[in-house]
Amino acid sequence: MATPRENDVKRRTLMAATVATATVGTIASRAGAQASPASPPAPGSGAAPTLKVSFTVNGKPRDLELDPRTTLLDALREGLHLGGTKKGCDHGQCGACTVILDGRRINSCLTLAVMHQGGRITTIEGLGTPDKLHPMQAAFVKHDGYQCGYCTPGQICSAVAVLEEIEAGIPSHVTADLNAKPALDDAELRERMSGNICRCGAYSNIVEAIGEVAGRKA
Amino acid sequence: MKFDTPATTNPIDQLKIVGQPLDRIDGPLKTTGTAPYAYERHDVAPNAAYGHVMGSAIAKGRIASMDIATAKAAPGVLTVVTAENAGKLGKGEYNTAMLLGGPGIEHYHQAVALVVAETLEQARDAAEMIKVAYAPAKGAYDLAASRDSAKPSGKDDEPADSRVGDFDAAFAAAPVKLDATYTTPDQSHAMMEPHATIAAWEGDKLSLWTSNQMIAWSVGDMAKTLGMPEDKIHLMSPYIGGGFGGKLWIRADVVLAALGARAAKRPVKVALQRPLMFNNTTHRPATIQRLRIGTTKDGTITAIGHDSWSGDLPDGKPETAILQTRLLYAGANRLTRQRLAVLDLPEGNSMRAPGEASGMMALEIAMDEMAEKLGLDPVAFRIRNDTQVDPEKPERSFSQRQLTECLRTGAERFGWSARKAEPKQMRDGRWLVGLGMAAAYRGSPVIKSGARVRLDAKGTVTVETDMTDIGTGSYTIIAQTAAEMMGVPLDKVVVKLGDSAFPVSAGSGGQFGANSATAGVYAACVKLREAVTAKLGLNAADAQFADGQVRSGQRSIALAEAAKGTELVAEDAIEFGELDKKHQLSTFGAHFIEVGVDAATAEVRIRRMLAVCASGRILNPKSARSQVIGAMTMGAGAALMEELAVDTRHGFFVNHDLAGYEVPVHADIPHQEVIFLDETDPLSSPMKAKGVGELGICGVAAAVANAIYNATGVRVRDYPITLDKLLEKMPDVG
Amino acid sequence: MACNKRRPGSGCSALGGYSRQLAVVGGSDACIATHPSDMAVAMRVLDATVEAVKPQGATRTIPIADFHRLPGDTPEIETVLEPGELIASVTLPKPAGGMQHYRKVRDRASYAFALVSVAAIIQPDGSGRVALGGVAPKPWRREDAEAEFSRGAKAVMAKLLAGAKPTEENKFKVPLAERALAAVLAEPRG
Amino acid sequence: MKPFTYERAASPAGAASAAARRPDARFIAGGTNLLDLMKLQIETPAHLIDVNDLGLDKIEPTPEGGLRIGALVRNTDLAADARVRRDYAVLSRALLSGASGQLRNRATTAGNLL
Repeated sequence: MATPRENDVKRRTLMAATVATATVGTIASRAGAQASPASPPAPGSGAAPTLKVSFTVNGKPRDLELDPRTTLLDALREGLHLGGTKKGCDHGQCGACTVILDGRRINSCLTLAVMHQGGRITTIEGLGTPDKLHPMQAAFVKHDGYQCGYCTPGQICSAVAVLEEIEAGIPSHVTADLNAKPALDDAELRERMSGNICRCGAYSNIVEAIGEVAGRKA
Repeated sequence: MKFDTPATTNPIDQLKIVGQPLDRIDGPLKTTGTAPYAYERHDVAPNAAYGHVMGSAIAKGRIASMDIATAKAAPGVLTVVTAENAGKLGKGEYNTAMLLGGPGIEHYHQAVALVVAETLEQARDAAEMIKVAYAPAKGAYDLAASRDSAKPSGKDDEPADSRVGDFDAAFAAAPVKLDATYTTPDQSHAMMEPHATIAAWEGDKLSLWTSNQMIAWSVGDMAKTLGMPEDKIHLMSPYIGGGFGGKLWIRADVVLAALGARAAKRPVKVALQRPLMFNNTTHRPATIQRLRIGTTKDGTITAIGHDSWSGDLPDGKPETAILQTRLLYAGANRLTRQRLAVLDLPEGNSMRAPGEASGMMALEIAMDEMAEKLGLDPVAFRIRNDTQVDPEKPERSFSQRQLTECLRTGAERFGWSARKAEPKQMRDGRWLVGLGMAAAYRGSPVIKSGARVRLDAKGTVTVETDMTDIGTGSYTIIAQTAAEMMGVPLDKVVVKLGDSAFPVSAGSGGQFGANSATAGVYAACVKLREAVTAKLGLNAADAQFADGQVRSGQRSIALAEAAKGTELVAEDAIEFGELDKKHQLSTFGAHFIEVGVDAATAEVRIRRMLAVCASGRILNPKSARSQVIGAMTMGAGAALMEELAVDTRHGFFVNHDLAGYEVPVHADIPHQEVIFLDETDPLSSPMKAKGVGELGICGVAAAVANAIYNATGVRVRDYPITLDKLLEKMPDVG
Repeated sequence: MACNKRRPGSGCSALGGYSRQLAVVGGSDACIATHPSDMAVAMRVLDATVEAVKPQGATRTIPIADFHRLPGDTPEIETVLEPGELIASVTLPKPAGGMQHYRKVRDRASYAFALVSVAAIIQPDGSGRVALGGVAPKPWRREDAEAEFSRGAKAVMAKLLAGAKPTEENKFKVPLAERALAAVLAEPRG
Repeated sequence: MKPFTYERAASPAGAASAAARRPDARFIAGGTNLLDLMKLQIETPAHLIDVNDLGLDKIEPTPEGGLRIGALVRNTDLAADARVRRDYAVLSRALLSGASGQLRNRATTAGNLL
C-alpha cells in the first residue's frame, strides 16, 4: 500500500526561508489573532529564526511559519488548534499523538513539522465529525471503546491505518507465516494496536470495535 | 434531601432509561477529538503563554543557590517563577508536600521553577538554563530498611489497629496455619492525559481550566495555597483524560500556572512533562504485608491477622492495605495493624481502590495458599468463611452481600471445575496453563452530592453539577437519571459537569461518585418535579412524568408547558444519614483468570479473564462494564509488570516514563467477560446503586498470581510477577 | 541522573543502582547500557555490511561485527563512524537459508525493549549462528560459540556469554538467554 | 530542545560535506530516537541535516545474490519486503518485534543501527 509521496516540491527552498523573522508565537501568521491587548508580545526578544512549511491537513492546505523545533504534534495542537491529536508522553511511548501521514500512521510527537513540506496529514478531525462519524468512530461509540477519551483519537487513527496495513499484506510480530497474507483476527489486531496505550483499559472493547469495522469491509 | 431511611419505590425503578446499556452521550465528542481537555482551550485563552516545570534533582535537602538570570534573558521568556519570588504560599489540605519546593526540598522532581515563555519550545529550552546548586541531606528511601521505625497510623476515621478475641492464642492453637509475607511495589497512575492547566487572572479573580477529579476540594486547596478567598476562584474541568486518584487534588501544574499567569500578566498554560510526572506527582505506595491465617482442619478460619507497612513523607498517610481483612471473612479472633514509616520518596497517595487494591493482592494469595494446605477448593474455602455481618462488629450487617453468589456464578461460567488442584498439570504446546481465582471486595462509601436542574420552554432538562467524568461515564448516567426522573428521552437532557460555579457534588473518587452524584441529581429532580406540578396546577402526589408529559388524574400536560415564559430551576443535594453507619455498604465480586506461562522463558500471558460483580443497581451496564474491564486491565498490570523502581541511594523512581514504567498494552489483554449479579441496594441511596469502578481491580492481581502458581507450582509473593522470579523453577527445555 | 553515555563524565547511576534491563556482558566500569535495536541483532547474525559515505565523498564498507564499539572508557562513542560520516546502505549477503528465528523475551507482550532476544539461523544439519540482543552494549555474537551448536544451548551460551558480569538484578538474563536458545533449538529444523 | 538550524540535503555526499562543515550538526531521518533525546537535551545539535531526500529508500538485489538496503528504508517497508520475508526471515521478525507500528513507519534502517 505504501503510498508514494506525492509532492516533489523542492524542499531545499526551506533553507531559503531560514531567515530571522521575529515571531511572537509558534505561528507568526496567527500572531495577530493570538495577541491580546492585555499582554503585548515582547518585541525583539531574540526569538528563534522561523521556517516556512506547507502541508495538507485533512485535505486543506496549511501554511505555517515555525520555530524549527516545533514537532508536528505541537504544530497541529498549538498552531492549527487541532486539539484532537493528543500529547500523552511526547516521547513516542504512548501513541496518543498518532496521525496518518502520507497514508501511514506515525507518532506526531517524534517528528518535526518542518520535515513535512508537501506532506498529507490526516488527524482525527479529518476522519469524521460528531454529526457524521467515520465508521471506526461509530464502532468505538457502539462498543464503548474508550473511557476518559484521551487516547481515543490516536486509537482510532491507528485502527483505521491498521486495517489498511493488513489489507496491504504487511506482516506483524504475530503473523505465523511471513509469506502469507496476514489474518484479520484478534491477535493481529491486538499486536498491531499495541503502540496505543489506553490506561483506562478499554482494549477488549476497542478490538471488538475494530473487528466489527473490519468485518464490514470484508 | 436527607437519605436516612431505606429507599422505597421511586421513579428510578421504572428502569426505562436508567439501567439500560446506552452509548455514552459524550461519545461523539470523544471519538472525533472535539471534546476539549484542559490544555486545548484556545477558545478561553487565545493568548496563553507556555509554562515549563523544572523539577528538583535531589530528593531531600535544600537549594543552596539558584541562578535564573540566563533563563530569564533567554529568547521569548516572560518570567521565571520560583519559591523565592512567588510570595508566601500555603499548603493544601490534601497535599503532603509543597507543590513549589525551595529552599527546602522534600522529594525528587518536586517543582522548583516554572519558566514562562511565548512558545513551548522557548520555555522548555530556557528551563535547562536554570542552574541550581543543591545541599542534599540524608533521606530514607527504602521501605524494608525503615520497616522497624514505622509507627501505628490510621487514616480518616479508620484506626491503625483492630483486635477481636485473642488472635495470638487462636493462631498458636490452630491446626492449619499460614504465616507469610507479601510485598507490593510503588505504582503509578500513569493516566494518559498529563496534569494540565490554563490559568487566567482578571483582577483578583482567577479562572482555571484544569484536569481534576474533585472540584470543590481543589478550589479550597488553591485558595489555601495562594492565600485568597475561594469565591474568587473559578475552576473548570469538564473533560479529564484519566485520573485514577492521581487528579483528586491540585498538583504543581495548577499552582504554577496560576503563579505564572500572575507574574506574566497573561494567561499561562502548563502541562507536566511525562518524564517529570512519576516523581513529581503522587503514587500508590509500596507495602509489606504479613498475613497469618489459622483454621480448623475442615477450613473454618479461627484466627486471621494482617499487618501492613507502608511509607510516606512526614505527615503523610498509610496505604490502608488491612481494611478488607476487617470485613471480608469470618473468624472469631482477629488482628489488623497498620504501620507507617517516614520515607523521603515522592508523595504516596490514593490510586484506584487505595487500600483494598494492595491489601487484596496479599490476602487473596494467602487464601489460595491456605486452601491448598487444607486440600480445599479455593472457591469452597472462601464460601465456607463467608459472613453476613461485620466480623468485628457483628451488630452491623452488610446492606447487601452476594460474595458467595459471585464465587459460584464465576466458577460456573469460567469452567472452574476443569482446574486441576495440583499445579503443573495443564499444558498447551509451549504454554504451561493455570487457572486462578480471587474474591473481590471494595467498600462503597456515600458522600453528600448536589445538583441543579433546569427546565426550559423547549422541554430540555439541563443538569449542572460539579461532578466530574474521568472516563467513568458520569455524563451518561447523570443524563439517564434526569431523563428517567423527568420523563423525557435522553436527547432532551443536557449535562454540564466539572465547574465550580455548579453545586458541589461527591466528585470522582473512592467509587463513591456514580451512586452519590446520581442520587444528588435525583434529589434535584424531585424538587424540579414539585416545581413543575405546582406550576401546572397538578397534584404532586399522583403526578406521572413520562413521554415528555406530566399526567395527573385525567389531565396530561406537556412538560415544556411548565417552563413557558420562565425557566424552572431546582437545586438540591442528597445528604446521607446514619444508614451507612448502621450497615456496612460494600461491593463484592470474584475474579477468574487463565494464564499461560512460557515453559522456556517464563513469560506470563493472560488468556482469559472473567469478573463477577455484585455492586447494587447497575446504572448503565455498558459503561459499568467498561469500568470493570479497565480495572481488570490495571490489575493485570499490577500482577505482571507495574513497579516503580526505587533508587534507594538517591531516593527517586528510576523508570519515570512510559517506556520504563510498563503498563499493559493491547497484546497483554484478552477478551474480558463481566457479569453483574442482579442487585438493588435500598440502603445505599434512592438510586439503589453502588460503585463498581474500583471493585474491578481488587483481587485481580492475586487471581493472576494464583493462576501462575497453578500453572507452574511457583508461589511468588512479591509483585510484580516477572519472569525472573519464575525462571529458576521452570521445567527443563527441550 | 548520571549517565556517562549521555553526559560524559557524569558517572553511571545504573552501576550499583537499578540495572534489571541492562547489560550482562561487554559492559565496562563506565557503562552497562544495552543496545536497544532488534534489527541490528538480526543484521549481525546475517553478517550484514554497512556502507558509509565520508564527508569528502569517499565510501567505505564496514562489517557489522566491527560497526559497534564496546563502551570502555568512552561509552558516548557507540560506533566506528567518524564525525560527519553518513550511512548510505546496509548490504545483506546471499541468503543463509536454514530456519530463521527471532525470539524476543520481554515482560510486556508487545511494545517493549527486549530483556533478552535471540536471533538464530539453524541449518538442517544442526549447525547454526546466533546473536543476542538485550544482553550487551552491542548485538552480541561470538563465532567461536557457534562451534558448540551440536552440544546444545548450554554449551553455546557458556562460550557466548563467557566473562559475563551480571548484577544481582539482571543475572537472570544468563539462564534466560540459554533457555530461549534451547527453545529455538527445540523447534523443527525443516 | 536547543535552537538549531535546519537544512535538507540533496545528495549523500552533500549531506556528508554539510556535516563536515558543521561539527555540531546531526543527521535526522526518522527522528524517532534523535528528537526524543533532543527534548531531554541529551542531544543538543545546533544544526540538523534532514537526509530524507537522498533517495536512499530502495531495496535492490546485489550481484552477489544479496540485498542492498538503502539507509532510509523504513522499518515497515524492510520487514514487509517479499525478499526479506522469504530469504531473511530473522530480519523481518526482528523488525516486527521492535517498537510499535507507528514507530516502524518512521524509523529507518540506518537509524536502527545507531
